[in-house]
Amino acid sequence: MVTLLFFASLRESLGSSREQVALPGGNATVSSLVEHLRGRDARWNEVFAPGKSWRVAVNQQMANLATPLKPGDEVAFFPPVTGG
Amino acid sequence: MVTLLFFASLRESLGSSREQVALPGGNATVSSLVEHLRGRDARWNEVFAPGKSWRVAVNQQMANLATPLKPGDEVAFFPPVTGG
Amino acid sequence: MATVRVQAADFDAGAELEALTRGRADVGAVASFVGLVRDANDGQPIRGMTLEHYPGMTEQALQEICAEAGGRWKILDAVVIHRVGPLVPGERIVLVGVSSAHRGEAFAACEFIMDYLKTRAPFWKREDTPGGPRWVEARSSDDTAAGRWDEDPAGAAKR
Amino acid sequence: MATVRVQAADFDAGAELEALTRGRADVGAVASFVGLVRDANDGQPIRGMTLEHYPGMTEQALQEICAEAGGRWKILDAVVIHRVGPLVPGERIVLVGVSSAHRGEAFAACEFIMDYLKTRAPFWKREDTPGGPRWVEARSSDDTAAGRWDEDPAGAAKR
Repeated sequence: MVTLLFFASLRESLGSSREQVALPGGNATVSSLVEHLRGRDARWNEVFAPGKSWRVAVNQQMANLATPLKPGDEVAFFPPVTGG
Repeated sequence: MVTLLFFASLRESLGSSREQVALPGGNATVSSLVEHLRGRDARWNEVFAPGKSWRVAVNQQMANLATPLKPGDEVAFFPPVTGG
Repeated sequence: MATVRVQAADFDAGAELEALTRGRADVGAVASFVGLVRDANDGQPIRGMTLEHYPGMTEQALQEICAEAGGRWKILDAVVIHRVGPLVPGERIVLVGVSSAHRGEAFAACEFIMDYLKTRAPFWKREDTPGGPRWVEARSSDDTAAGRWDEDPAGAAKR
Repeated sequence: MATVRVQAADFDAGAELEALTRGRADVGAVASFVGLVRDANDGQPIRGMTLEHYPGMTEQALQEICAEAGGRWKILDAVVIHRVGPLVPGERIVLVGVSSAHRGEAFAACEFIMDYLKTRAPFWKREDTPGGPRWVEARSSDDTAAGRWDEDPAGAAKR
């Protein structure tokens, strides 16, 4: 299992701020997790469609599609940041 | 007459902070005033010798050797500034 | 090294900047930046905004940004305070303060921290406009501002 | 437009920066700089210093420098406070604060005002060292810092 976090517009679009999911089988990466999430329904498919602007952090460090995942990881998805 | 002001190391070197002097004859400029002052004695000659680093302001605006002078002007001499 | 805080409450910029120099006499320069909520953005009146963040990662990202600044310039101390939650126009959002012996380093490091904060620290603004709330979109100008530090790691062209 | 003061007394940097934004909500950015007396300079311990100035011309020069900054960048307000007389290590010497809608302008204008102040405002420092008092010599690095704004009038290479 990994913990998923969603922030800002992604949280609102997906109607979820936090959930636990099982990792997809094989050598899980952010990419395989995102493909798994896109399969849930049209909304999830749309939010993570190619070309959509989102960012991902694994265990609170900026990550990318190739970042490997292991059980217990905290995986956060969010839009480009706008603080300051 | 013009008012001369001297600041910082120039004030100390010359032993003067403020004095009134008559303008040298002709079309007075900062240059002709400085030549006049250099004639006073060895100390004045040295302080204003060519190559010495000093600045001049006329009526509180930065000026240069060619700046014309007229009676009533305030002419200030000082080293390069070091505030801030 | 740096002081980093994420909080709902306002801060006292003067007191925070004084803390950078208290009890030491090796500081010659303190550069600082305060960001505030404006009453208009992109031509829309703004009634207020709400700042969301990613607790834990935010503080860590801000510490890393300050450490990166410390690796690039000789700085003595730094403070970053960023507010979250609802804010109205005129309120302070963020303070960045940097102390160093000389002004060039303090200015460069302070602007660097702000530029990196704008693109790397997980904060998101939702503005309240007459047409309803809207999430602020990231600006490409912020990426450009942050990117210039990469082209010019030592800040050489800038100094 | 700018607030310019030359005074023997210390100043409250926080209060001065707040004055730049009080009662208005169009300010998105306040960049500021505080210069302080260090306890060493050029390898010499410094016990204190005395700042001399040219009353009248100083205030005028500072106003002109702020006006020049206002001609180069869209700034909303500026404050410059510079102390004179005897100061000891750790004491504040100068405050420059600039407000604007966006951070780039505020940072650039604040650093520009400091660079120009360092080369154009009639202040002189005399340091008290163990070997006696000495007038601080102007640094060529300050001319270089001020000069870069001439090569790059719009601050284009810098932004």
